[in-house]
Amino acid sequence: MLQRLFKFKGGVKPATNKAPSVQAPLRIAPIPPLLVVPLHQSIGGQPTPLVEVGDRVLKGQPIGAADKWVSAAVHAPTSGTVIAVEERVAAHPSGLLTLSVVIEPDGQDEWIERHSLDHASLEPERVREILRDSGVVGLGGAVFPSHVKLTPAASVPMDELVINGAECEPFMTCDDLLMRERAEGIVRGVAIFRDLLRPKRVLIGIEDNKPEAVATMQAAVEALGENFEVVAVPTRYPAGGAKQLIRVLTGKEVPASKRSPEMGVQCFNVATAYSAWRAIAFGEPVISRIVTLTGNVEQPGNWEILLGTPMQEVIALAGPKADTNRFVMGGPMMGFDLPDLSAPVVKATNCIIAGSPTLFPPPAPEMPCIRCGACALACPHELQPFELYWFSRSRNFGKAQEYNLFDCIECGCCSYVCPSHIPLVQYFRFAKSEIWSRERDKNMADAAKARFEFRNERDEREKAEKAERLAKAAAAKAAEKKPDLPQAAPEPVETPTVDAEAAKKAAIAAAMERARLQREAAQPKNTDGLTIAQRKEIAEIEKRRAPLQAQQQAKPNAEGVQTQNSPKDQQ
Amino acid sequence: MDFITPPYLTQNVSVRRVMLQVLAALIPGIATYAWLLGPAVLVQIAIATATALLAEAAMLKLQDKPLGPFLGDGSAIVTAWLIALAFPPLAPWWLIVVGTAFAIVVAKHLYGGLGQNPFNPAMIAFAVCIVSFPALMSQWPPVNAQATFVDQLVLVFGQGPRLDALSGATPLDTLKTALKLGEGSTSVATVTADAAVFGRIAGHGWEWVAAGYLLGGIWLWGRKVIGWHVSMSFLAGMTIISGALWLWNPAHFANPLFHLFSGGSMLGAFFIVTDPVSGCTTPRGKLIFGFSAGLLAYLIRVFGGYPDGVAFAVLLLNLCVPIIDLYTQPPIFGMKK
Amino acid sequence: MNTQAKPITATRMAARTAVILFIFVAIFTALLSGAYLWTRPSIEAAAADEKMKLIDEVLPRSLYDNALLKDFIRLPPTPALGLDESSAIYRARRGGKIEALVLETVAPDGYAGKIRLLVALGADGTLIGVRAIAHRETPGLGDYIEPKKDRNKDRPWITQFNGLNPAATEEREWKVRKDGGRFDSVAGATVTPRAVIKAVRKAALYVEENREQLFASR
Amino acid sequence: MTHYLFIIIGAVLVNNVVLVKILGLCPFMGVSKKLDTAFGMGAATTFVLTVATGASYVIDHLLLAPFGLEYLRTLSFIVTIAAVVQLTEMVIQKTSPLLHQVLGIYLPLITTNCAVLGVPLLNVANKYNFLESLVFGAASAIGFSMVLILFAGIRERVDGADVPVPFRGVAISMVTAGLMSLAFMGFAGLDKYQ
Amino acid sequence: MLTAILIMALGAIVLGSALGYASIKFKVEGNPLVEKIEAILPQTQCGQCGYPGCKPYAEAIAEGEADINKCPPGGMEGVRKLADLLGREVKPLDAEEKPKQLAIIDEQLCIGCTLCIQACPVDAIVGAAKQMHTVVESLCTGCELCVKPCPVECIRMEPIAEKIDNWKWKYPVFEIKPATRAA
Amino acid sequence: MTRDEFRQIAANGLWKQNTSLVQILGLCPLLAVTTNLVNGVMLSLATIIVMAVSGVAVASLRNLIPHEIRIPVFILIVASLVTVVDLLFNANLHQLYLVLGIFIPLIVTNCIVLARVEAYANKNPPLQSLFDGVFMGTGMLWTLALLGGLRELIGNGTLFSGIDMVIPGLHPLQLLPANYPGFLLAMLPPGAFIVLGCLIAWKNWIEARAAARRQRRTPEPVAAGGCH
Ligand SMILES: Cc1cc2nc3c(=O)[nH]c(=O)nc-3n(C[C@H](O)[C@H](O)[C@H](O)COP(=O)(O)O)c2cc1C
Ligand SMILES: Cc1cc2nc3c(=O)[nH]c(=O)nc-3n(C[C@H](O)[C@H](O)[C@H](O)COP(=O)(O)O)c2cc1C
Ligand SMILES: Cc1cc2nc3c(=O)[nH]c(=O)nc-3n(C[C@H](O)[C@H](O)[C@H](O)COP(=O)(O)O)c2cc1C
Ligand SMILES: Cc1cc2nc3c(=O)[nH]c(=O)nc-3n(C[C@H](O)[C@H](O)[C@H](O)CO)c2cc1C
Ligand code: SF4
Ligand code: SF4
Ligand code: SF4
Ligand code: SF4
Ligand code: FES
Repeated sequence: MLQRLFKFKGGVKPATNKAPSVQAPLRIAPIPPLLVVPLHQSIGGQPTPLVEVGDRVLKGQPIGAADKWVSAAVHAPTSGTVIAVEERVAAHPSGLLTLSVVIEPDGQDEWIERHSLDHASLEPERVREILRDSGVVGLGGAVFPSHVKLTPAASVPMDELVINGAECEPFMTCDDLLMRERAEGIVRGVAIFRDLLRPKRVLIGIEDNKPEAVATMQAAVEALGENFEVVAVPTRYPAGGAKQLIRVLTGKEVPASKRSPEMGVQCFNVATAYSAWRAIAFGEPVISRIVTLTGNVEQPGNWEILLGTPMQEVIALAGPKADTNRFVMGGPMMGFDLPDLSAPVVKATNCIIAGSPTLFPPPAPEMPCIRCGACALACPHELQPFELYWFSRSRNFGKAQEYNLFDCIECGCCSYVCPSHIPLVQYFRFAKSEIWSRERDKNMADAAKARFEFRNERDEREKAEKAERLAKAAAAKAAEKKPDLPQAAPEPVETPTVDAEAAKKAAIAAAMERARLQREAAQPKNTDGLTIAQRKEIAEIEKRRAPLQAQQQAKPNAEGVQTQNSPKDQQ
Repeated sequence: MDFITPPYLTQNVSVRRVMLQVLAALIPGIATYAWLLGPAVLVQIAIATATALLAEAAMLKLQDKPLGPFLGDGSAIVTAWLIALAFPPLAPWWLIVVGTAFAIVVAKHLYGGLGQNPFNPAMIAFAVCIVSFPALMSQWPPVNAQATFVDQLVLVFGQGPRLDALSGATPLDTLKTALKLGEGSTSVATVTADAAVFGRIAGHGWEWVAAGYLLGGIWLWGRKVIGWHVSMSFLAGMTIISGALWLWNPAHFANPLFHLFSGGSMLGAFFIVTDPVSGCTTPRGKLIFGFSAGLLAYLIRVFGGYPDGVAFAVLLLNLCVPIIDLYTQPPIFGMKK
Repeated sequence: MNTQAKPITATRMAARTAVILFIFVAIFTALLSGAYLWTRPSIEAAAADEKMKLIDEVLPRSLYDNALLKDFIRLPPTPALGLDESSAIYRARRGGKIEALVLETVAPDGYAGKIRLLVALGADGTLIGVRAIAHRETPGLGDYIEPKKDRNKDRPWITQFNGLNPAATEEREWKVRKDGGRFDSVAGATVTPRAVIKAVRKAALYVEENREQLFASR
Repeated sequence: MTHYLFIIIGAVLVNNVVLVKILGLCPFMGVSKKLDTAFGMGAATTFVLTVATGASYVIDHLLLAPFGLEYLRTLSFIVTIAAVVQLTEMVIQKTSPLLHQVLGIYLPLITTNCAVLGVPLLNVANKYNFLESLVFGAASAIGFSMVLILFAGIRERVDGADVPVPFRGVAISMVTAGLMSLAFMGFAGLDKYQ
Repeated sequence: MLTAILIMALGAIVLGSALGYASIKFKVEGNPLVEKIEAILPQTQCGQCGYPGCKPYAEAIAEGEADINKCPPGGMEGVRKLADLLGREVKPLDAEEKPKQLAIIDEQLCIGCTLCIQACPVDAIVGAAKQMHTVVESLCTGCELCVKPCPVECIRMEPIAEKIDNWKWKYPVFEIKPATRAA
Repeated sequence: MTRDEFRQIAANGLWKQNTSLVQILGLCPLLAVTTNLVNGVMLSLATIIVMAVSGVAVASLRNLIPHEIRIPVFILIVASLVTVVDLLFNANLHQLYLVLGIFIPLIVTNCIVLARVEAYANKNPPLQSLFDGVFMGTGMLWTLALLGGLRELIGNGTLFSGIDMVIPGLHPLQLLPANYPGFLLAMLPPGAFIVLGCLIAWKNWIEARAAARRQRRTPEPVAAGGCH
């Protein structure tokens, strides 16, 4: 079919390195001895855990429920026992922990009850719900919940549905293999999307370095009698970026300030379509995904891997060579170093590349920017990366935003071409997260100010009220015949007068003394000269304190550990 | 594990390579220069290079920056070569030293070194020296004054009586002075008839040097080290104003070809206004920068007080770069129209 | 400072500030005027001194015995001298007879604009002295027309005019040596001397032409 | 006509008040950290300087010269300027908050801007007539604003550079101003070509 | 001399009355600068600047009485922004910069004296008299004002822990820079 | 006035709040007349006189001046003084008067004068104001002298040129060899800016070094601010 193609500016053409991993067919990875399933695997709300330690779960059983509309459920990848619900290392560049469900598989791989449905017979809203509850999220890398993206804009008619099979990142071939081997499922999934969005046209874009995938997809489309157009697009990174692919196929440019449905176009990854079809037609939630294992390994290839499989298990499948010094999750342009190999495979894991100093040589030292403009020519978003760099570097974030920092898609083209070897994207990420953090601080400051003002007002009011009350009380007292002995009151603490204050002060003084003694490591037993009430109080405190002290002794000096300026805060 | 940040792949490019290509592109011009005017210019280039590297090393040392990557990047050498080519070839050695040191120390390193200087260092060197030592900076040997190499060296290094040996001025200056003195009684044609000074296009010999620079510039453009925007708009700016005035009064204004091939026009168009660091970066900005620089260079060389205007024009436009860039930001993806 | 005890009306405020400002102005203007009146004589003397110093450089005192500054003719703006405002021509007399004239002339075509010159001419038309009194020629290059800046201290460039009679020498000679004339110049800076030479000659010729009026001893 | 053109070229470029005549440097250094403020200061100065040249011409020729009171020039010029500035500030603060936001905070600073007194004094020295004085005043002000804005642009950029520590801040700005002034020397001679 | 005084006096009367008139007619109250300054201050209300809260400090800055580098919670970033706004030079902070902190009440030790509640400027501590008190994490600004009043020293400040939600990409290491510039 | 107070005024004027290097005020005369040392010193002397006297005048009259017109009155006082100084220069140092040109009347708008009057004399008693004026002016004097000396030396190879205008009979010193070609740039406006920039950097450097030393003396092992 003839299709007029458009061009996007910029982009680069790194060596694709895809050949090694497409030799072998798609393989299914064995069930690992332990699965660590993070609950937060998609953009949006944090799913709430549905299981507890000791529960037996079945394959496909929900273990985390979507907590709001922009969120997606998480499921048990196989049957087994929940042995922990706790913080585990995340597959995230930070290497920080995230709440995960740890499952010990029982080897039976026993499914929950599944229902095959025909989406045509369902309400669209119901289909979206099923997708959400099946955990269908964008598998192109952004892991945005697909049901959200499948909601057409109210006012703009949907013109095109773009299916992204470009797979422009070097090394990566998971979509290629999926298209070659499971084209029919993809096309059926696309049909579901088509029926939900009702676009005028459906365009499947595949980079022209994957002729087999183009052919099989074309065949599948024809076999199923669909009118989707399979288009080979020129190979140029990042042709697979949603905005670039939309531009190439439709000529539309979606600015950062708009979402694509507002321009009558939406984009999905092929694997997303496939998983949607499995979810509707077989009742299978997303519990596994295809991962390319490549780079410096003995057996590059693509594997279907259960979500939650720890990385070391995955890597073992491919057999990394001896000089491997790093593992990169994602492609070489946008991926990141895995900080810890106990992190699990998640929905965003499309590729793991074993890196070696020869494969990914350490770059020459970073030089200052010479404003040569190469990065601006390479930037697919037509930004001025060197300006962004200049301002990010000097922490002039306001200016960086003026130069459209937030339009940057972090594709890495600019860093790729920079003769000064500047890690530009890194600067942009740094600037973005600083800005976000400022935003949070700002919101906090506003809230704090409001509360402070509210409190001041209340204090004023209370003072006024108290003064009034005191005046009244004095008047009342004067009205009484004779002043009695106020000390005679049975429970001095409860009298809301000066004596209560005095007692409190005494209590405090005592408490301070106690604290001081405690600090001097002596057990505070000096309780002479205290009121009974105070003694009672102390006894209570002692009771509470007992278990705590034991705990504290177990922990080494907590204060000593926190450093004033942790090294990561330094540049 | 080395600390690498994504992307893990990078193109095989470096600042050093860029600068080496610029140096290579200068070679045709330098060769012609040395051939026609004697090898003194090579000595000047050597002096300038040594000074530049020393000054750069000293400044790096003072700031505790590593010497290796910065001395090796070649940018100081580009600056040095351009200074040597812009100065009169028989200028005393200390003049080149003062100019180069000022360029590297003040114009470059006080701003943080490579890539951060708002002004073109080589042109700062030229401007500083012509303002401070106008006599020495306007003595250009005529091409046909066949001084021997030894004579030239004596002039460069010696304290000898230099003035009268070198009373020649560049074709540009000769023309300007002649027209000024003639007060209408002479015309461009009669002045430039002297082929010994003016050659066929714009100064005997100098036109070939300019052609050498043109050649190198085209090669640089082919290598994608420089873009066409600045160079072409610079030449266009100069051609348009000189052409207009020439058409209006050919007796008083020389033709565009004369201007394109004399003074620093070609060197400026391909090696100086193209300096990425101190120039505009947006496409429209580059056009404005180049065009205005060409225009101003012409105005200064013809109407102003200095023999050539390229240096001042470039510096004046350097001043405007932040503003031009600010107002010529290209629309970004999705924001067109 | 201004306590807001009672709001003052604008007009009252206006009157108040006006009066206060008036008092201050009166006092300080009085002080100032006093200072002016007190210093005026010495200022005038200093200015006259200054003028005499300049004239002394072109015309030795031994050549006249009159109060030079008081004996002058007022010239209207004279294009021949490059002057666009009125100026004075001082007449030096010895024993009542005019021996020399001191006049100002301007060379309009210096390298950096106008060069103001003071010229002393003898009654026979020979030049007694020339000085540049104001110019903006390039320091270190064109400023050798000032004897103070001239590197040739023994025979400063500008003294070349002394004793020449423009009316009696050919025009051809009134050029720098480079152009075939008789005047030296510093190589690389010939614009300045050309301008000065031309202006001096023009001034001398002007005096020659108007000899009658200028030497008419009134 | 060309006469006025040369006055303008002279005042804006060749004898730029700031870079060549060295007047008005304090606001030039002080209010050039950011582009927006530079624009504001430029506009305010242009206004005041034009008014100041006009007013001082009138004072000089109507009040001082006829009575031989030239020695009161400095005094009368500057007091008038100060009062005019203060009045302008009060008026626009009340009448046009927008204008005040743009110009207001700069107005008080202008009284101590040498250029505001220097340009009227130069007018007197140059013996300009009323129109020439006005043109010269306005052109000087435009020259001031122009270099102020260009300078602010450069300073914003240099702000992000790795300037050696002792030179950070004002010191490097001084050097920048010096290099700017050097660049402006290129205009030398452009105003006298006939 | 008399003419001089007369002429100058004329001017003085004209200008003086105009100024006096204008000063009443065009009087304006309030200072919008204070608001702008306050917007930059972190609103921690901790008083470490030496003023009782952020607003008084903002007023002092606007008056030109206080320097811009007195607010530790605002950090260097705050100083920079103030310098920008006011066109002053950036100065090093007048105190050590600390990472953001959070108050934590050791509930086992708390005697419920409510002194900390009274001290907290933003009502971030909840609890009634004689009951355990807790800090509401999301409201605490880390101002440390509650630490001193606590009679049993059961309140401690802890740096806010890094989580994936608030994790930040770090400044890329600048390899060719000398170590001394790290700060 | 206590000794301490005095010392503080002196320190502020001469170094800590130095008008030229720290407050960056009064730049026009600073840069315009410092083509040689003598000019710089003489103009500073004029400024010191104006500052000291206007300080005393304002401090004594401050309670009589209404707030609304304080600026015009201050300016009036300063301008009168400046004109008197101008007249004195004209009468006694006529040649120098011609050289300094409009920069004597421009002392009026010299920001420092008005700034000190407004910021100090307006709030302090006369004696303090007198000293403040003198020391602020002296701070200006030494910077002008230094700047003028440097520019003259670099630009011309001499020192004290023009001294004969002040003290007839004295001659300038030729410090560099007679065939020193002269670095004209230093005498021109660009040189003024650049040399002043270097002076400011020099002061920053001294202070940073002093601060580093102070810090090293305290036990805290905080890294010294990167200055060398
Ligand atoms: C808060 C939020 C709301 C979003 N809402 C929608 C939406 O309604 N429809 C949609 O198609 N995409 C939505 N997106 C997704 C993005 O606009 C984008 O299309 C998606 O992340 C895919 O981007 P990619 O091209 O980078 O993978 C939303 C994103 C965010 C963060
Ligand atoms: C630079 C860049 C390159 C990308 N490359 C691809 C790609 O090759 N294939 C792909 O499916 N998605 C790619 N994406 C993600 C898409 O932008 C987009 O998120 C995805 O196609 C949307 O589909 P999904 O929501 O089904 O994942 C890329 C994103 C970026 C920013
Ligand atoms: C910056 C500069 C300033 C100059 N200043 C002067 C000057 O003041 N006087 C002068 O005669 N020539 C000056 N010249 C030189 C003239 O341009 C011209 O080259 C020279 O006068 C021609 O002299 P010649 O015939 O001896 O070569 C200057 C040149 C330059 C570049
Ligand atoms: C195309 C090109 C042109 C250059 N032109 C100049 C120049 O005119 N002057 C200069 O000093 N350096 C020039 N350089 C070198 C380098 O950019 C310069 O030293 C930087 O300004 C130093 O920061 C050039 C470099 C390139 C790549
Ligand atoms: S490619 Fe690198 S050196 Fe060139 S402008 Fe971009 S950031 Fe600067
Ligand atoms: S990472 Fe950002 S700035 Fe760089 S090329 Fe990609 S979109 Fe442009
Ligand atoms: S130090 Fe900062 S946060 Fe604390 S009260 Fe002062 S201004 Fe507010
Ligand atoms: S809880 Fe403590 S540290 Fe937190 S805001 Fe309140 S007083 Fe400040
Ligand atoms: S002295 Fe401050 S502006 Fe001139």
